[in-house]
Amino acid sequence: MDFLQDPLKIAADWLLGIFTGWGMPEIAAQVLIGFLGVLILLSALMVLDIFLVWVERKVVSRFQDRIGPNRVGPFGLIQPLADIIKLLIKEDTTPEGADRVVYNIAPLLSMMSVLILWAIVPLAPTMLGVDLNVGALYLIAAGAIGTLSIIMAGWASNNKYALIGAFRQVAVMVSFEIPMLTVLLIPTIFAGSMGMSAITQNQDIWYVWITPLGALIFLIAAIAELGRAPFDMGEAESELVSGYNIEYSGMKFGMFYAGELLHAFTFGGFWAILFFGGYRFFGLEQVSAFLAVAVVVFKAMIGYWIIMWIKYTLLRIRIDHMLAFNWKFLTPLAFVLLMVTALLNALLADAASWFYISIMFLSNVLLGWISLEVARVYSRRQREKVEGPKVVEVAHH
Amino acid sequence: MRAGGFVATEILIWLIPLPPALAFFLIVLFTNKNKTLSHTIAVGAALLSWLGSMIVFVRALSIEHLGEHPFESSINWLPTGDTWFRIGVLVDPLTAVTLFFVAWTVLMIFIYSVGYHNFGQPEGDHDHKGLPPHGATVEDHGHKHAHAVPSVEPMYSRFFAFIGLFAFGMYVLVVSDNLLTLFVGWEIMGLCSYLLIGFWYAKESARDAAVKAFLTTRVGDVFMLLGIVYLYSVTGTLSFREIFAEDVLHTLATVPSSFLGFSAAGLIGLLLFMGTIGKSAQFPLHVWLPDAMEGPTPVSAMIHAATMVSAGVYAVIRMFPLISLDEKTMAIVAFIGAFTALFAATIAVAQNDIKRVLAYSTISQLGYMIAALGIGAYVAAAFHLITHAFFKALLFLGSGSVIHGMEHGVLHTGNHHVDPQNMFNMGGLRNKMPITFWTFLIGGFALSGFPLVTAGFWSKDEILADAFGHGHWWVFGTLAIAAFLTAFYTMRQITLTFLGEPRTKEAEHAQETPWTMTLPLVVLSVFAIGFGWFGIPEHFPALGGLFPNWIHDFVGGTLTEHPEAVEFNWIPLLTSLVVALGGLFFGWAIYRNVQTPAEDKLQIPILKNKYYFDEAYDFLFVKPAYWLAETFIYKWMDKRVIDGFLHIFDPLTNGLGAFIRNYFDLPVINRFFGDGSADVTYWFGGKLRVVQTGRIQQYLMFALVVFIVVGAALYFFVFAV
Amino acid sequence: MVPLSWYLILAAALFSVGLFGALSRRNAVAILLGIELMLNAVNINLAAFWRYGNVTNMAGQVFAIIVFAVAAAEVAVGLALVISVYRQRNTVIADDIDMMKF
Amino acid sequence: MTAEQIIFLLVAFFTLGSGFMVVTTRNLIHAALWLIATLFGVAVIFALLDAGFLAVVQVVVYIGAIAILFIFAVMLTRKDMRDQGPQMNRNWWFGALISVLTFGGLYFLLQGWNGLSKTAADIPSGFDAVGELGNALVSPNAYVLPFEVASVLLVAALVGAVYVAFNWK
Repeated sequence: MDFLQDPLKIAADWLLGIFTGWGMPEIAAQVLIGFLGVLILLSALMVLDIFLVWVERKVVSRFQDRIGPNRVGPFGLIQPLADIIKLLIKEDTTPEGADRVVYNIAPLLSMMSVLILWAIVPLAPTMLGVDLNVGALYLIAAGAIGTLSIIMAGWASNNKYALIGAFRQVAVMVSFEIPMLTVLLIPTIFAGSMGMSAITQNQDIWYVWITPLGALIFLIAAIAELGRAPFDMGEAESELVSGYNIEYSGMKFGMFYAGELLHAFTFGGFWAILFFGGYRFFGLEQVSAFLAVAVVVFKAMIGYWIIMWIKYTLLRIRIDHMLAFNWKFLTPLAFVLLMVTALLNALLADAASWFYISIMFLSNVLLGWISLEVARVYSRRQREKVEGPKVVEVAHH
Repeated sequence: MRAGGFVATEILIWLIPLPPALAFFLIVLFTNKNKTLSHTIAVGAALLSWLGSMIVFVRALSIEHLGEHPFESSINWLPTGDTWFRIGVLVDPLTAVTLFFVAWTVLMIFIYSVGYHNFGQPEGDHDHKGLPPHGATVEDHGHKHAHAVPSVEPMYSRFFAFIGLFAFGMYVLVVSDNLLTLFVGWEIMGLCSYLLIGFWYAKESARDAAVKAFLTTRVGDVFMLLGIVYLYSVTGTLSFREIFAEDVLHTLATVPSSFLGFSAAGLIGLLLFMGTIGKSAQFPLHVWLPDAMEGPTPVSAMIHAATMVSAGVYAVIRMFPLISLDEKTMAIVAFIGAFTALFAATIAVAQNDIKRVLAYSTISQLGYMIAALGIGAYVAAAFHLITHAFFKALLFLGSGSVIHGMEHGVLHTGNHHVDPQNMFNMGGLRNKMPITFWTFLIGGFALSGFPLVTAGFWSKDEILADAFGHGHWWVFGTLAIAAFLTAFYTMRQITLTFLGEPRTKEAEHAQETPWTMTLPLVVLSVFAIGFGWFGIPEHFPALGGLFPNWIHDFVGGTLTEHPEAVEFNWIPLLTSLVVALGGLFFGWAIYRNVQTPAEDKLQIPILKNKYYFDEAYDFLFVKPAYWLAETFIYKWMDKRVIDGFLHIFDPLTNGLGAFIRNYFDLPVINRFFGDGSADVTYWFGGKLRVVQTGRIQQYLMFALVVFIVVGAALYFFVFAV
Repeated sequence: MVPLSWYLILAAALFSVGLFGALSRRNAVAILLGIELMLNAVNINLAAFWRYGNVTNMAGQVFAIIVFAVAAAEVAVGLALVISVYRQRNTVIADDIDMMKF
Repeated sequence: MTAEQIIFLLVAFFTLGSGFMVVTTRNLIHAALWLIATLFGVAVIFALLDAGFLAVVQVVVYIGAIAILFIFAVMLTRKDMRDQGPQMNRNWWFGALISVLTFGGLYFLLQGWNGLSKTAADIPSGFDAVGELGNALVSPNAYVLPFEVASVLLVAALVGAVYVAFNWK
């Protein structure tokens, strides 16, 4: 086995040889190696996270026509490290009347809910934590832990703003889980498996071409899950000061913040895996596992960038509008899309692939157009109910 | 599974009937307020079915020996004890060609209906639901005066929903692989024809016609259902392919029935044929079909040409292997067919209503097919079925176009007493409505069997040749006379309607109809001419062999034994040439100068009144039924006997009741049991109600205590012992 | 290997704990919490019998899924009732909601 | 004692302990959080039983939805965030007695059953439990009817819950 192809296995075998050479029982050695692997992955992610802080700040400054961090290090690259030092040495306050244990567990859970997602991310054909056969559900399950952390933070802070922020954020997350889970079933249908690696390997054609609407719904639901603008209900700094994390200071706040950034990046990665072929890029992944990792990170970066783009461009939506948008538009649309996709997939089982792809694509476009039309007509009716029928100015002559 | 293209043919066949049914539900449930959407959905559905049918047809063509290896697919449907009743779809050559003509005619009729109901015109002044559109007054700003235009049908969406359901029934009937689903489609069409004939339900005549059609066809259907049940009880299956297996047919032919010495096959065939008598309007159940002209014209085309009556003939062709097992049944079939052909043709010559002529002509032509079946020429019958569907649909749609043109005239003059359907009010329309005229002429010539160029000639000629070749002299003679009459009344119709000079002001102001109506006419007239070339006999002088006799080769492959082509003979050919040309000539020559009904020599009362069949049925069935219900059952049985009997019981039961009440009910039941048990219950309730604390957890605890105690007791004293 | 009995005893214990909660807590929401524990105990049993019986027969897992559905339905309706009662009577103490008595 | 047994015992004690906390904690929010801990324990038990799908669904449905609902309900049904008065009703000792009796009865019954000490056979290689489960849920020969009934139940519960909890103005 070539090192370039499967570095993990070779490294693991090498370590196993060393450990057993020390007289360690084989099973213990394997557990230790597993822990080491997890440690390396998590450390890499944390480092990436630090880098993401810089990316985020740079990008937002470009969007706002500023320069961004540029003092510490070249291009301000060291700035995040300075931030971390600041966060670490800040006073660690706990509000009066707070539920101490819960208050302290919440940021840990928040970070954890993101990190455990990486267990199922296929970085390369041979680099994969667990090839879970219920990967798509696992994605949602990890999100559930994130939800939990937010409500714990909001409640334990003993602060009205925090509680309201947590309530709103949780309502949004619980609601948008449904369209997300529904569209997750679409790649599942195509790949015949919920496993992330099976989904990646089946993407001879990127699924975004077969189900562009599904990719779009997933993106919207993912942004809502993240609680980023335009769905930043939990924070809503102009209304709630800072939302559920208002009472947190120092590194505890830092964990929420880093968790959110990494979460955004992770969802960019899942978007890439589910709809944009993951590590696959014209056979590049066959050359070397490192190239494959580079490809998937690159695609995740693009997804992350799009999420940032949306965040810094759009305005916040009112909470009731957002929930109505989910329950009355996105969820039904996702259900219809799932049914249409499943039906077409069964009907076109024997079809030529070009025909299959074009019909799938067209059906998605058609469905999107129809739903937009329905929404348009509905909203016009609503408006007319409030404002009365629109008076059209007639030109006199 | 033989897959071809992107959807397997078998799945496609399952899907063919669905769009019209879907259209029906969509229109009824959702879009009935929106006329554009309704007709778009209906026509779109017809188009989808048409597309599916064409794909299936083309794929069927590419398969050799389709008759032995048809497309078929079936699923378990009803559990019947140990086995399943399976339903499914089947496309063999007969189905394929039937699908072909059904899909074309249905699509054309759907498109035509859009134009026929004048979509896009304003709501009429006095239009209301259940009546034909009355016409609307429009202010013409250019000429500063108001004028009348045809108005839109008030129940536009409803119409498209119904014909959608109708098309669904027909497709189900055609693709089904067993008698049961065939019967289901058959009955759906029965229902739809009732709904559509009575579409203008505010007209009493339409209501009566709907009821008449429904009841008359029901008589045939009951016998057909009996036949199906009998067949199932003998063979244990209703699937065509299983029934037509060698040994099953042999069993059917040899098992005797207890009826007049028929074999089981003969009796079943006869019963099934009775269904066809009703559905295809054969003597003596033909009476409903002319009255069915009360419906809108596209319905007439749908029922009397493309689908419903064809379904009857289709069913007989479908069951031909079974029916042909018994000589006697075949003789009856041949007799009924030939008799109907002649009998209806004689009535047709005396009718003045443009649609009624066509209605009797349909009965007559169906008689032709039935007669052909009776003498065993099922390929010829199928051929004539197809060509007839095309040119009769064409004729009906053309007549609708004529009526529409005349209605334009009526609206123009404002004289609503002029009947736009009476041929004596027409004349000279060839200049006003040229497309309608030429297409109608093509259809009429095809119906008459105009030699060599029209499809009708080839199919009719084949029937005559078959009858002659197999020595059925009297059938041959009858059909030849009927053919002469057919040509005669067709030419009479064309002459009165289109030739000569306009006889009324209304006819002068008639105008051509919109493209949605004329386009189907043109398309159908192409088939009315062209389809005959697929069935030219091989030994025909000069033309024979130019084209392969495709119909014979393809449809003939439906049965396992391939039918022999009859030897060519000059006598039937000359006969059909003479009767067709002669009939056309006499029709033209006699009616060239006829201006009013009084000048028409053929307005004989007995023909005018259709041999008094309606009156006879009224006397034989309707009056006795009324008498039985009113006089016998109500006045005599009910009033006298039963009531009288009951009046004797009255004092007796009263006395008994009073006795029981006073001496048993009041003292024993009420005082003792009633009040006593109530007291006891009250007392117990008062004692026990303290248990009910309203606290749910206490209830749960009580329940669990009882559960544990009883469970332990059971365990130790019952199971452990 | 873990014998089947361990799972069953764990399930029985969890069930009893849940039963205690359902019988003894005053707060209606807490009663529902106890019922959730009981349902989970049932699910452990179902999954254990699936694993220790014939693995190809999915009955155990299927009914565990159905228990999930029932639990979700129960919580939805139960909590809705609790909230409704709270709106009407301003209490969620089960013993105080005792109008349905003689 | 093998590693698997140790893991099982740890998880079992964690589960039971947090379950006990659920029914005894005074603070209801804490009770709900302990419930989440219990549910996690049960999810791990599922994972130990090779029922990965159940484990994940347990997390999604119970923790992601049901437990959150509980926390919401607790917050919505409190006049203030303090816990006043006793959390047990007057008959709590009787409830405890019944619970102990139930456990004792179940334990007693299990003792008499001969399949109790059974150990699990290996899962045949290539056996796709999730796929099989999916097939079983929609196959007419298996459990499509219970499955559909469950979905009807869910719809009914949904409608009922919305109706009951709706704030009729």
